[in-house]
Amino acid sequence: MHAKKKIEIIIEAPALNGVLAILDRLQATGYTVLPALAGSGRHGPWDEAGQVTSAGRMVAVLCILDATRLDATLEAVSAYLANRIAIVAVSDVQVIRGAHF
Amino acid sequence: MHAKKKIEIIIEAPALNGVLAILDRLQATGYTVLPALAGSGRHGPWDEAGQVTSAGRMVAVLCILDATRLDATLEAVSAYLANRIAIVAVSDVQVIRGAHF
Amino acid sequence: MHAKKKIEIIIEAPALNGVLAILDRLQATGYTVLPALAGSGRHGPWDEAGQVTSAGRMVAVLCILDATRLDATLEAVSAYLANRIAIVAVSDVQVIRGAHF
Amino acid sequence: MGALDLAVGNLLSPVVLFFALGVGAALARSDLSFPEAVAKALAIYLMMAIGLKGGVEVSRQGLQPQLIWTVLAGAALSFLIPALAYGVLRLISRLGAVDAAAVAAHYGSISAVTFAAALDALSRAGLGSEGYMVAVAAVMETPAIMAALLIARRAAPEAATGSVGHLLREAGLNGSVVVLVGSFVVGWIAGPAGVKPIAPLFVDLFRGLLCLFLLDMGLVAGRGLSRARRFLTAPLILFGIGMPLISAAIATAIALGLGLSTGGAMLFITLAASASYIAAPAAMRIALPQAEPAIYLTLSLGVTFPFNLAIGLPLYLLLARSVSP
Amino acid sequence: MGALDLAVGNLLSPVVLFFALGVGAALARSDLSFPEAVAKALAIYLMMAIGLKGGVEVSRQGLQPQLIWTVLAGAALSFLIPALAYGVLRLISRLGAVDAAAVAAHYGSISAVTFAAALDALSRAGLGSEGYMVAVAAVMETPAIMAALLIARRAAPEAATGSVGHLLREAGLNGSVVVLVGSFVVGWIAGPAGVKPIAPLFVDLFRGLLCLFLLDMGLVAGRGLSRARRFLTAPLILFGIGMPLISAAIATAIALGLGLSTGGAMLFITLAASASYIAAPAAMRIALPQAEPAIYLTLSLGVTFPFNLAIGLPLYLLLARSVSP
Amino acid sequence: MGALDLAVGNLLSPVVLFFALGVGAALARSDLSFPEAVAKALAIYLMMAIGLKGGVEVSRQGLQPQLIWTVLAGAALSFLIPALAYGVLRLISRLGAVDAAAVAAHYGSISAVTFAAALDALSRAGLGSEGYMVAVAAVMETPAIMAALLIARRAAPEAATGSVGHLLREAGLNGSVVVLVGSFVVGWIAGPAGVKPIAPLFVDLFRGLLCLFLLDMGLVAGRGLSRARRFLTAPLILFGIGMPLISAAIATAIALGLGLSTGGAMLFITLAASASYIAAPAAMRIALPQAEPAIYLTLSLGVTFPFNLAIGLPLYLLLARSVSP
Ligand SMILES: Nc1ncnc2c1ncn2[C@@H]1O[C@H](COP(=O)(O)O)[C@@H](O)[C@H]1O
Ligand SMILES: Nc1ncnc2c1ncn2[C@@H]1O[C@H](COP(=O)(O)O)[C@@H](O)[C@H]1O
Ligand SMILES: Nc1ncnc2c1ncn2[C@@H]1O[C@H](COP(=O)(O)O)[C@@H](O)[C@H]1O
Ligand code: NA
Ligand code: NA
Ligand code: NA
Repeated sequence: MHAKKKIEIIIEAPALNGVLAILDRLQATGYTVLPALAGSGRHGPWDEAGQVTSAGRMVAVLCILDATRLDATLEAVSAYLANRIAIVAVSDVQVIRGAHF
Repeated sequence: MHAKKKIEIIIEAPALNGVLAILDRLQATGYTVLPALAGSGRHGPWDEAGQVTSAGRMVAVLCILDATRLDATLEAVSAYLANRIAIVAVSDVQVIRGAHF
Repeated sequence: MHAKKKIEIIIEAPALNGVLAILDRLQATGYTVLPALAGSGRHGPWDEAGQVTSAGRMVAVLCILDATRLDATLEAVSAYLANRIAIVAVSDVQVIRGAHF
Repeated sequence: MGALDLAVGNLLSPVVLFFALGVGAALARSDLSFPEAVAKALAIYLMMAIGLKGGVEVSRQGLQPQLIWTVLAGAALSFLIPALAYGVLRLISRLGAVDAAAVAAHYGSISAVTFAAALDALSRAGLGSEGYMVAVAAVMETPAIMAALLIARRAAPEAATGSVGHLLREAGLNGSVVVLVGSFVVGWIAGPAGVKPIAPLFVDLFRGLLCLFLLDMGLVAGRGLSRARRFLTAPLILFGIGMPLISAAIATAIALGLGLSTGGAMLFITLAASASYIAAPAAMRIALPQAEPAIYLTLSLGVTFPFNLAIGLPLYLLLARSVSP
Repeated sequence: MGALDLAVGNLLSPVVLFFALGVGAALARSDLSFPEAVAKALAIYLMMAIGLKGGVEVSRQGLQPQLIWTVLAGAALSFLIPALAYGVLRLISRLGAVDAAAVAAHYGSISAVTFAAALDALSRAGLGSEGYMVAVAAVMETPAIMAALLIARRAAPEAATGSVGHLLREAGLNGSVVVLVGSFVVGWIAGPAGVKPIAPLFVDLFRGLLCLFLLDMGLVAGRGLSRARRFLTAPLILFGIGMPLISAAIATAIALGLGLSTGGAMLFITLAASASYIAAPAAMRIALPQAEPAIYLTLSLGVTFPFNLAIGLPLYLLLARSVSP
Repeated sequence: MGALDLAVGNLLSPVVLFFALGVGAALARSDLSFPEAVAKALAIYLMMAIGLKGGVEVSRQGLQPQLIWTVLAGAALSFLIPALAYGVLRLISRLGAVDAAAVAAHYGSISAVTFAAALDALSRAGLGSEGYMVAVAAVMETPAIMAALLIARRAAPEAATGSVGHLLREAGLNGSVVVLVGSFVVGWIAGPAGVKPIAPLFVDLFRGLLCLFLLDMGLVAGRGLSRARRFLTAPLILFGIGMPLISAAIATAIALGLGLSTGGAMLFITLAASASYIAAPAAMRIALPQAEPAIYLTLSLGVTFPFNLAIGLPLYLLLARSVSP
């Protein structure tokens, strides 16, 4: 197994395309977007049922990448997220088939 | 980056509000709820397609918090979950913008 | 709390049943399947809106298990995934109620 | 129509056939599945259609004096059936107190889809009914849940969590009750003329969309059955078929006393005989978490619902005929 | 019909009653919720139905010379209302420049569901309208967003992100605009005969499905209100009710100049008076991320939308009558 | 109607126009998207409507002796077309054996939505058809998948995973086959009188909901096209248009032999010419995981489906006319 980094970004839906564009630009080897149902934070609670538009909902982006690419990616993402509603967490993972990342 | 703890709770949907009420009461800085599609455990398998009500489905709660709040949170959550269908896992994460947590 | 391993498998939907059958066969104590909305990888981008069938979408399988079962599980899963579209990541977690796993 | 015609006509109605298709597909392990979001929306639609229909009827018929008695009788029935069901279960099965109380809650409460299927059966028979039966249905959802909680409190004090007041509030504001009662009031206020422009959706499509919903219910019931077979002991299956008959018998007597029309009596009997599979399961997971959900869900959805749909409805219509003026 | 009849008839229409039911359920904290996927599909359906209707009208009426003037007037109105709204907000409320600009965008843009409700109100009043009003609606979605961005750029240069060109492209290809315009063209090409086989869905069910959608809108608006109450200061509530009236007054004058029919004038006034709650919020999150979304969403969906639905529509119909030939 | 009238009438039908709208929106990169859950429910609805229609016809017409021959011919065609398609692909394109076999499976199997569009085209032309064509459609879904797997086994033994038996079971219990056949049986049992109360949903709304579904199909096809353009070499595009024509020619000859009515022949030809995009892709991901999904999905959904919809259907009607009594 190969040690990699996992970035989790929880972000408001309208800014998703912006984040993905950054990952694409940095040639991240891949990412997956997961839906969220509800949540709460400094901006108060939200939930899917309270939405008539997706502008207020969050999605989670999961990106597994090599540690060597971590800093550049976080830097670019942080800059974009400056004023946006988002949280970013990084953790350690081991992958099989390391050549994919 | 700042070291934090991530709690993941997989819980039956009817008990979700109870868990969130606890997190709100303990003033967790935030949490996000993710949907699940299917699963299996000691109570046997379930899946979304086999539901006419949400009583039998699971959701995942994700809560990133400071290590100093971890024990109190886990204690309160465990007490509530005593007889309920749920699993709880904790892991280490690094966050950017640590002031949020 | 008890140290366990968490396997995350992101896999194309048509192969999900195959993976779950392996987990069932190995008597994994449990797993949960989460939906994904979109993603990108070596096979190019995909998203839920671009699907008329679930053949092209991904789902995430989450399985928390004891370290003693990790190798056997990964081996069986890797063999099945050989030619399939999938990524597998493993990380450390702590669980409460360790008897469940 | 004689009894046999009724029974056969019911079995061959698209509503029952699509339910059977769903059960069959699930038991054959087909991958057919109905998206949960659409099923949920269909359930809301059915409540709206039922509520509107009742409200329009009431705006046409005016408030009848039986209304208040029928509502009270329904509430009492919903509160008392669980005690009976609990007694029967403890007598004939090996269920523990908590599981028995949880099951009992389901049989006191009602199934709105069974109610909808009863309306469909009445249409086929060309019968109308008292519009306020919708209000009776709404009122019968909750008392059974309270009763079961009280039973569990006595029998296994440590198992019951959550306060009765809290639960009462939750169950009373339950989505399906709110839509049912709300649409009833909308129909009442808007009246026949106001509802006419929305009749193509809420009247003309009712039976077709009921078929769609029952296909999904069949899939869910079939899947539940094949997964939870091991919980279905002979005494429990007996209970799942016998209990609706007991409730139906009691309700028939009450309907006679209330002087309901044939249609109204049939709906009242159906409500008593039907078992909840939405409101009660959710409430039980909160109030009695130790109770095994597979037991009550499988009994209610896998045994009693199909029984009521296929055999109960024509039977209840016969019972209703026998006691109505 | 006199003004009072109109107002009461509107308040008692199922469309308004179901919206009220949704708001009430949300404020009472019922767990009722409408699946997001179905709400999204319903929104697409409503756009298709509106577009087709307009297109078929145009294919019947031929292209009228007013079309071009009405479209231009709509675009100008959408572009100018934000400046006015921004001024009013800065004058009467304590909103900062960025928040005020973001709110202003919503009031220049339009709400397609308010437009749909206006069509429903016209049906009830037995009035037709110019088919091309659909094109006017589509055209009015975007200019307000540009205007607000330009305002924010001047007032708080550091807050505005993203290029105007990029945003213009996004907003112009916004799903609802595409469906509205696309269906308009389909209706135009296919004509009355071509659209007839699909009329059972797009014509007969329109008002019923609008009720379903408004139940959901009520739930969402009610939930938003109870969560974001603290943002709703008295000046903002005043703005949420006063601004549509100001816009309506301006639009009434323009409608007079354009010589629109009663129905057409009513739709034009409604468009001006309505506030966006889909296109504008998404655009603001991208272009002005610092603006607090709870403010503009709550104002638009929680104050202005209910006001327009319950009180605005009959008022705008009266205004339209007063200026049409 | 002459050939040109037919072709133009088809191109201007709402069904085709909404598909074109979807493709256009996707290619213009609009963010318009149809919720997956609703699309899935619509697909189930379409299968139910088609199945019911066929079943009711059969209950009206009685069992005709051609039924058995047509079903057998359909199965044989589905099993044999892949061999032909595989040969053509290997001859004219550079696809490897596994990719070619996977593509071939799609062209032997059928597209239920193309079938639905063919029914719509027959309605427009005022033509009926043999009810049992629904059974033929169901029967043609699976043999092609088996055939392709056998071809791949021979050509690239290491690439084919999973047993034929397992796959046969999966494909036979495929949701769409189950709903199609099940609804066919329901329609047959219930007959015209039983189906009447649900006709407002399953008959009156069929063409409107087909438009909704085709809007979504257009979006998906357009998105697939813009993402997978690089896979679409000239020989593959040629195949995507030529193969349906070859299959149609063969089917025309068979239809002549079977003595089908014009409508029945047109449906039979359409089935042969259509390419699967639901059952086959899922089966190929399981049985031939090494095959690149973008190739077969893009060919089937992005090339052949639009071709059949826009140009194929009127052509197949002409072919059918030429061979029917
Ligand atoms: N500590 C946290 N853990 C998990 N999710 C969070 C956390 N904080 C915020 N979120 C998510 O991010 C969204 C926006 O956060 P905020 O900007 O703090 O309102 C919330 O609604 C949650 O969905
Ligand atoms: N080891 C596990 N890993 C991931 N999810 C699990 C695990 N065990 C249980 N779950 C989830 O929790 C639900 C209830 O578990 P149980 O109480 O064991 O039946 C299951 O249906 C799964 O969705
Ligand atoms: N590095 C990654 N991090 C997260 N998800 C990934 C990653 N790589 C691939 N995926 C997911 O797996 C799918 C298939 O990956 P691939 O086989 O590389 O095309 C992608 O569409 C993503 O959803
Ligand atoms: Na009952
Ligand atoms: Na406006
Ligand atoms: Na074919």
